[in-house]
Order: sequence, then structure tokens, then C-alpha cells
Amino acid sequence: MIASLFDLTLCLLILAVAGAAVFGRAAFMAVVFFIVYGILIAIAWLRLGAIDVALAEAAIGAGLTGVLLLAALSRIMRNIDAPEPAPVLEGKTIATGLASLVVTALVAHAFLTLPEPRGLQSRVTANLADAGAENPVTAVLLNFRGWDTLLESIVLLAALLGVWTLARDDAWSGRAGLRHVTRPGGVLAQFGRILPPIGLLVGIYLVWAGSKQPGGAFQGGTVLAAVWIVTIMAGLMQAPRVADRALRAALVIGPVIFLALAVAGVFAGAFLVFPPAHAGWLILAVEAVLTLSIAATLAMLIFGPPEGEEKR
Amino acid sequence: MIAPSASLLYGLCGAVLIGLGLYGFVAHRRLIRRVLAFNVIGSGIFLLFGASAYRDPAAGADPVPQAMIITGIVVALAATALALALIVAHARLAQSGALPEDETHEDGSEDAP
Amino acid sequence: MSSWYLLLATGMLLTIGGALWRVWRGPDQADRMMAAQLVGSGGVATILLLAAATQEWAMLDVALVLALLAALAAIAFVKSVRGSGRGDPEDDAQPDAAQADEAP
Amino acid sequence: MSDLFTIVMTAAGLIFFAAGTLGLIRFPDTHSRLHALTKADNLGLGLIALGLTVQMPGLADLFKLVLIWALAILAAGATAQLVARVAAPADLGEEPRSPTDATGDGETRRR
Repeated sequence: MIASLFDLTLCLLILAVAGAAVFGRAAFMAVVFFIVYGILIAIAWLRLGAIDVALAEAAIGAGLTGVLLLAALSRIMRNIDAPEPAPVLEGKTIATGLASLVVTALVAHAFLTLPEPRGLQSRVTANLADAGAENPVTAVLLNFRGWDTLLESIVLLAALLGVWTLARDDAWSGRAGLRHVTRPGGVLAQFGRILPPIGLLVGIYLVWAGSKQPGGAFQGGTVLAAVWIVTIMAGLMQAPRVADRALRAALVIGPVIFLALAVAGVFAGAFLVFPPAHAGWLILAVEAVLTLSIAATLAMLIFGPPEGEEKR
Repeated sequence: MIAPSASLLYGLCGAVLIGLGLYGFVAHRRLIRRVLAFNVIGSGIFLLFGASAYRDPAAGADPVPQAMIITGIVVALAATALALALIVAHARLAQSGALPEDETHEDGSEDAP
Repeated sequence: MSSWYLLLATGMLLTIGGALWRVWRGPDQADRMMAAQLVGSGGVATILLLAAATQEWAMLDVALVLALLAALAAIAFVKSVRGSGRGDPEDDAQPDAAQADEAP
Repeated sequence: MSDLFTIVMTAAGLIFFAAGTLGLIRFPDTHSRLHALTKADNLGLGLIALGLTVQMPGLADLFKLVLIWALAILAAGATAQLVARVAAPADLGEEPRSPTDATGDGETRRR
């Protein structure tokens, strides 16, 4: 009963926050509400028994998305002179509202009339011994549905290429994003010194522990990306040049090794199949390089295209 | 009274989030607000999916949807980063935070019939 | 004990709701950001209580990640709020913080 | 006995959180709100973590709990100082550092 009270309160908070992010007048406020939204959604995942998802949501939704949105918002607003317009398009609100209500009703109806669950838990559990990971979610991500993960790591690279094409010609091959400066010895610089060692440890721990308990390459990679971003925002390090070879190697090593192992699997049986006897260390190896690539790609996505030295 | 299950509550919550996000995505003229709304739709879908995977708490959460949702969250972040980079570039070139067809609204004027 | 933790966690959600009111009201951008910060640490506390309620101690990792990244958004905020978005809010002397940057 | 300790400490933690939120809602200006907030939520989280220490199944989890609290204090301390810097200056007759609103949603900072 108290559990339901908690769930109900959380659902109402989530809806209120999403409503504020959608209907709020000022764009800044909407962005702050969206950051808060990520935190609440992470808690919701815990209530749905999905600790792995909660970890990903906490790292991405509550961490990286906020940085991305706040930086983008201030850059957009710097280029617009007009005051904030009324948020919605006039004359279309009623029809849009009705259509949204209908969609909600249909989706809710579909959810309520779903056939009896016949989940895949039993099949995953039955094959877990051969998967090379004790955490079923990691086993699904890296082994049973390795295709998804392989293609996803390539999608991330494609998104980064898209972002990079937006660089101005004269700025291309320069350092990604802005060149941050801080006052040496200031709060920001100090914080940038204390946090990264701890974050590095937590990120590596999440990858290493991910084969047995919640965690894995995505969660660990996101934490590592966040650590890198903090170091750069604190001015202790500069973002790499986009033409940097080490950076480019880090970006592609995960997908390349994953793909190579997938092809090698053909000789052992079929594409993307790990021989059960070696699955354990193979998955850990793939996770290690994937973590590196995911961390590098996410951080570069957040830095944005190279902007060149600020024109003064 | 029978207490509603967590799956039911969060599933319906996801359905409402989809509707809320859809409204914002269509109704807003500022592009960054549309990106926010689109992300609300996305997380609503994830929540719905995750809730449907937890309808039998005794069996635990189904790991396959969980893995797909994690993939989805990361791809959503990548797509958001690309969309925001495009919006920033558009703002720099066009001095506007909205698309040309919604441009007349930027100064608050009414839609021409 | 489990009910006690869940009751407290529900209480935590209510205080989070109070912080959300401040995010909505503002009036300053700093007010909104600090209120979001309170939601962050309230969220960490809620997760700790949920972990205790369910005896699912792997949830501590989620709280750890949340606490680790709690400052990220606030740092991005203080950087973006002034100048070209790359300076240090503590440093008034450097040209970056000058208003010339904000001229078109 | 240890359960009693947990109950008392976690309840006290919630009370501190509630007090911090009340301060956030009721206090009149940005700087006093900031002040109330950081104190209350650090203490609140600290008390809840302290209450849970006796419930931990192992040393590793205990270590995590301490780390969570330390990180929360570090983050709260750093962000409070930084945000206070960019908040409107307290009424000391200073000029506001930035008359225009960099994120441009028409919110002028109060002086």
C-alpha cells in the first residue's frame, strides 16, 4: 500500500515536471525542468526493477543532457535579438491538444489490453551460463542481441560525423567546442581536480562490475565522458583537435574490434557468436574497448563542432 | 481496494508523457523546445516499454526490453546532440530560434490567413 | 522496516515537490538552478531509502552516479550564464567576463 | 537497537530536507535561499546515510555510502559558491555584472 503511495506520488511528480518542461514559458526554466525530469525518471526505473536502465538514465538524463542543453541554449540565445515569443503557435493549440489526448487514450488502451506477459526471462536465464556474463542485461546487450549494440556504436559515430559537418571551414580540424579558461586555484579548478580521479574509478568499476551486477559499457562510458567534460570545463585540459589521431582511434576502436570479433565468430559457428568457453573474457574485452569509444564519442558530441578561436 | 501495480501506474504515466510531449512537439515554435518535447515523447515510450516488461514482478524485469531501452537512451542522447548542433548553426546563420515557416511568429504577430 | 523506508522516501518526494515550486517561480535563473540541485540531492536520498526498503543494494551505484554528476549541470550553467560560455565565473578580471563579449 | 538508530537518524534527515525546502520556498532573496539550502540538504543526506550505515550488508557497500555522501558535499559546496557568484549581487550597491540576460529568456536578475 505504501509502495503504491510512493509510486503514485512519483508518477504525479514526473507528470508535473514534464508538463512544466513542455508548457513553461521561459526556455531556461523548461531546460532546468528537463534536467530534474531525468533524475525522477531514474528513480522510476528503480521501481520497475531495472537498475541497469536507472544507471544509464542517471548518467545520461540527469548528467550529460543538462550540459548539452544549457550550452546549446546560451549559444542559441546569443544569436537571437527578439525577446522570447509566446511559446506556442496560435490557433493550433486546441486541435493539437485534442489530437494529443486521443493519442494518449489510444496508447493507454493498448497498454491496458496487452496480452498476458510471456517474457523472455526464462529463455535468457536458461542460456545465461553460455553467455559469458552473469548480469542478464549485459548478456543481452553484448551477446544475445549483440547486433543492437554493434549498430548502436556505429549510430553514435554517425551522429558525431553529423555534428562535425557543422564546423565552419576555417575552424575545421581545430579543437572541439570552446576553449575553456578558469582562474587557477579557484573553486572550479579545484573541483575539476578532485572529481575526475573519483569519477574515473567509478566509471571503470561500473564496466568491471557490469558482467555480474548492474552496470556495463554504456553506463561506465557515460561516467567517463562526464569526467572528461568536467576536466575540460574546469580548464585543466583542452579538448582534442578533431583531426587528432589518438582521438580518432579511440572513437572507432570499439566498433572495429566488436565487428572483427563478430566476423571471427563466423569461423566458430556464425556471425556475432562468441564460443561459450571464451565468452567471458571476450565480452569483457569488447566492453573495455566499447567503453573507451562510447566515452570519447559522447564527450565529443557534447563539446560540439570545432569553433576555432573566439573572434574578439 | 486493490493497490495498483507499479507496472500499471508507470505504464499509464508513460502514455500521458507521450501525449504531453506530442503536444509540445507540434505546438512550440522554438526549436529547442521541440527537442525537449521530443525527448519527453521518447522517455514516455521507454517508460511504457519498461512497465510492460515488469507486469509480472515475481519473474523480475525482463532483461531484453531493458537492454533495448539502454540502447535507446544512448541513441536519443546522440540524436539530441545532433539536433541541438543543427539548431545552434541555424541560429547563427538565420538569427532565429525557429523555422522559417514559423518565423512570422517570432515577433508575436498573428498568423496571416 | 521496509514500510518505514518507503514512507520516508515518499516524504522525500514531497520535499522534492517543494523544490520544484521554486524551479517554477524563480525569479532568478540561479534560484531555479539551485532548486534543481536540491532535487538532485533529494533524489540521492530517495534512492538510498529505496535501496534499504528493497534490500537491493546494487541501487547504491545509481545514487553514486547521481551524486557524482550532480554538479555537472550547475557548472555548465555558471559557464553559460556569462560571457562566451568558456570563462570562469569567479574571474572578473579576464576579458571574457567583460560585457564586450555580449555585444552583437 | 540498530533499527531504532536507523529510524531516528533517517527521520531526522527527512526533517532537515523538509526544513531546507521550506527555506527555499519562504526565504525572501536568492542568497539567503542558497545559504539555507546547502546546509540543510548536506545535513539531511548525511543523517540518512548515517542512519543506513548500520544496515549495510558489507564493507564495500558501506564504503559506497560514505563516498556518496562525500561526493554530495563536494558537489553542493562547489556549486553553491559558483552559483552564488553568478546570482544577482546581494544589495551592496554593486553594479550587476551582466545587465543583459545571457540565456535570454527575459529574466532580469534582481538586485
